[in-house]
Amino acid sequence: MNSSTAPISAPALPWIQPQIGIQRAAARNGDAKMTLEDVSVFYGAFCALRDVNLQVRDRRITAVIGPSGCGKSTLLRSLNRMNDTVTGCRVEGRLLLDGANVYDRHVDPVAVRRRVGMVFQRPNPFPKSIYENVAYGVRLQRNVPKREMDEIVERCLRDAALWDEVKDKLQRSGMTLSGGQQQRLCIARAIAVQPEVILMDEPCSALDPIATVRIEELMQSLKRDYAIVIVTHNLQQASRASDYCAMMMMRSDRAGELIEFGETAALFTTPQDKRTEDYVSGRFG
Amino acid sequence: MQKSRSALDHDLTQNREDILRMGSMVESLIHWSLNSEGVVSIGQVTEGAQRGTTIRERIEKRSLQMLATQHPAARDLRCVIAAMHIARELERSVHHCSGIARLNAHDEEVRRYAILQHMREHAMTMTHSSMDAYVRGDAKLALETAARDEVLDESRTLLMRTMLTTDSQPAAPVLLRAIWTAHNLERIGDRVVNICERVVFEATGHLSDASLPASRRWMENTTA
Amino acid sequence: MQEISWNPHIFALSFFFESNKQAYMANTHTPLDIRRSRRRGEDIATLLLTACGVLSILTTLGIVFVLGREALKFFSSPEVTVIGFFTGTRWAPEGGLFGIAPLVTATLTTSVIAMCVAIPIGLAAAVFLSEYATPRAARLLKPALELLAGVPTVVYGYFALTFVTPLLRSLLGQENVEVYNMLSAGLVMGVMIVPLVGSISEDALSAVPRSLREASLGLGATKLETTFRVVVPAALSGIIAGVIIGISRAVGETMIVSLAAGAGPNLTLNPLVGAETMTGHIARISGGDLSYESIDYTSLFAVGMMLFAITLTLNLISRYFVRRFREAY
Amino acid sequence: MKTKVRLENVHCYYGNFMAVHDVTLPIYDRQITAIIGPSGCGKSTLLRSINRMNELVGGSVRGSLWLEEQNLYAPEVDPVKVRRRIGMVFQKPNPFPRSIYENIAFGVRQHKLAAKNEIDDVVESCLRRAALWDEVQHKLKMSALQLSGGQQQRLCIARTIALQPDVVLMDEPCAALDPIGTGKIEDLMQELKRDYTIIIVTHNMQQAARASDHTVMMMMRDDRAGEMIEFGETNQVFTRPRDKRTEDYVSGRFG
Repeated sequence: MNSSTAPISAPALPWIQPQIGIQRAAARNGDAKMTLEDVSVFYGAFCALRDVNLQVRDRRITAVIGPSGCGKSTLLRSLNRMNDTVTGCRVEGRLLLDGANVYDRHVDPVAVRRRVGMVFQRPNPFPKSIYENVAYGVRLQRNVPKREMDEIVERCLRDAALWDEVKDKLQRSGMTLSGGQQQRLCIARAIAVQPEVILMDEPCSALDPIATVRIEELMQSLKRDYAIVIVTHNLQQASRASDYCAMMMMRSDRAGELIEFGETAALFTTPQDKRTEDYVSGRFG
Repeated sequence: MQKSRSALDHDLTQNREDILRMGSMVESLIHWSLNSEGVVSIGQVTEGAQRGTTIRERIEKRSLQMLATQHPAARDLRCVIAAMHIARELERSVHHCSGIARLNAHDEEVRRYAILQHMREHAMTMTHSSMDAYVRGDAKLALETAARDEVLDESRTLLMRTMLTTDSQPAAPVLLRAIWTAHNLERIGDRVVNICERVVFEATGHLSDASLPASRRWMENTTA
Repeated sequence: MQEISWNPHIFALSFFFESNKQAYMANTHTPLDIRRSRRRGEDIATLLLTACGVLSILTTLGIVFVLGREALKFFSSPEVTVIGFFTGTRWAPEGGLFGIAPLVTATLTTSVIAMCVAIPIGLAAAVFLSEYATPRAARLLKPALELLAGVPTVVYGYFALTFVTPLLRSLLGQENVEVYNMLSAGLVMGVMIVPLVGSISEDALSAVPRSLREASLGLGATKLETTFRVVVPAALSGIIAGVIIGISRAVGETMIVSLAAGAGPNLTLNPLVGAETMTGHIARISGGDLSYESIDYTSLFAVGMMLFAITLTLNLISRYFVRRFREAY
Repeated sequence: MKTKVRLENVHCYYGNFMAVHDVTLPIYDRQITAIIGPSGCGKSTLLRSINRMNELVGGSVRGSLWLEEQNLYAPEVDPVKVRRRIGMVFQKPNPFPRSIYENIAFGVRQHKLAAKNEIDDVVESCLRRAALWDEVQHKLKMSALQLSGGQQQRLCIARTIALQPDVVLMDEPCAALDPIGTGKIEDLMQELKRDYTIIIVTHNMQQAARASDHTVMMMMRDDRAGEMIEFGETNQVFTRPRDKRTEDYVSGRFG
């Protein structure tokens, strides 16, 4: 439905120019947005992730599942170079965003993070007002007149399905919201800078089922515009909310590896790998 | 934000539509397989039977995926289970119809038996109202529908008795075909009873033999 | 262990233990009486802790009481009027002039100078330590900073007098800078307070959860933007608390000012001349030979009371800020 | 089934605010009872009122709670002893920053539950019952904080049962664990229920459905007090809920 005449993969909202660093390429729904080719991640001498080959498809939800310590979060955080902030972390292999290597020497990690946003496990709104939380990322990039900023804030909060709940208290601290609302605020904040990919690191693990379903529904509506990668411990969540699913496992040398990748329904009904089968059916070790 | 679980709801609706599709197919197949006026093509009925199987497989596959990925509970879970059972019953009905068509495609004599035509009409209305009950989740209507199966049972007995005791006994092939046709129609009625049981199960969560008057009374009390 | 066999009391106990071991192995519950019984240890501890709490309150009250009583004596003596105390421009007990203003301005001047040094340097050090320094650098730097806090103030005083003052005089001209001047004292006092402001601010900055930094970085902020738009505001209440404690320290500091700032009350805001601060005055006069009944003696308590009032005000302001800017994360 | 804990018209308050309204509920002996419901419906408050843990944060209770024949809120009852008979496992694994061995031995010594020379045996038997012995038997002196999350949580359970409680309360014990850790805790609960009465608060509906025998469904009323809207056997609650709100909740449809 998105013809080749639409050159920009995220909706062309007026307030932000295409980012520096890597040029955006034409994309269609379901095309590979990010491609990982033999990606390995090391912390010092320790290999946390070995030879991952994976495609993150545009406007689809890709879930990453696997037991604790299998390198799911490491994988996720390598996608937007968040691992750079960890000393001694090194990435090998090629990690392509629209065909350009994210780990190329002249690529600015800050620019990568603007295109690949992130939502964390625990809701972490800034200790600022709800309004300022959303405005923060936009202000980093350019000065926005008050009225325009109002529009951006409203739009992002609407997109994050939070507007109706907070429209009367935008000046209240983001910390006064409930856990689920905080997480949606974090999502609003992430989409305010108009990323192309949104990474979510167990976004619902601290939330109750109601808030969880809200976030899942939100993901479904966000996937119209963004590629989403979600790491989750909750197999039910992975199975009902994702389009593609990557199963990871820890090898005997404690490095994480990808053991199966495919469409979610197939992975949950007819897994190809015995370990995946055991894991999704709840029979572990 | 009232639309939570849209994926599950979507699949449940698809299942429901497929069941209704099969239901109306069964209805028209009953009609065509024993049509007293027109000449029915076996090919058409067989093709219908194949389509029934296809739809049933589709429903089963979808239900399996729902169970694996959507984790339905409570009524949703019952909906999925019921859909699988009902699809299976409808598929059997379709095959009964193709059996009837095969028996009578070239024999107008049997088709003209009034009692068979009566059974045919009855099986059609039963199928129809079982689908009504399914759509509305109406346990009461389901129980009423199941109760009407007795008519088919009695009709078949009546047919056997009259055919075997009458002076102008038809030729053996006709006799056998008529009896087999009645048998098939009676089986369709049993399938409808099973469907109705599943409708009651879906609506109330209780599963018991709807053809037994005792359980019927008990259930009428509990569902009222 | 020999005694156990004949001590019937211990024998009974060991029997009790034995039955409990059985309970563990057999997975059976021993019924436990849940009714209240005295626990003497608990009571004693509660009493002791309460006593300590009460003692600290009593000490404060005692100090306030003594200060107040003596200050009251001062204010009730015929030579003194309350209005004169606050509005008078000269402090000359020997001349019967008790205007607090010269002492207050000197205290304020030195403190302001000190804070002008301590706040930027302390904050910068804190930001560096918590945000930029590699773990190795932090390991080296923090002890160095803390060492600065361990230097006795008298050493600072001599440092001011024998190093900073000559330096200032050579820089700004002998005729402009007096031998005893508030600038030198204030600067050195600032250096003394740097570790205090720095380490409290550093604690506050480090307490900001990593998740907030990552949230900001994840939105495409640079490290500098993250530090100053997210981390520092989030730690603001702690930083302000550190600054206010630093000011209190500056206001209360005695040794440096009495050595380097001069020994005569002087109503001026010019930092290049000498003046005596409240603390410096108290130290100088109380070191002298005063009769307990003299007005000079009681005047010290009035000055002390004033000092106490300033510090208290600062503490209250600090509490207000801490609450006002508390950003719970 | 014997009733181990009985709640009769229990109301829980924080100051004037009523957090739980009128819960009457039997907790059956050697069964697992799950409490489910949305955030803020008073699940944890109710759980904590059972071992008088809510008193520590200024909570109070109206109504009566019975452990067998003993009223837990009778004036002569010592809350500290109540907490020994009704142990608790928390959402986040919270082992003491000491060795694995010490984590268990600590409470045993504190309450003089075993002689000195028997503590080794007690530690072993508790670790065995918490299905942790095989994994840690060679590193009992290691700090408990070095264990994985799931192991820490099992250690906390071992620590709790070392005090020989009658009832074990669990407040979302698996919220911080991955499916493997969760599976192990659930297996452990099935083991423990032979000897203990277990009450678990959980947000994970699948967990409540597969691991518990009875389920309590709670909901917040308009005045923000939580109330119990359904109690029954788990099978019934998850396949044929009586209350419409329970049906919506367990099938994942929330308003």
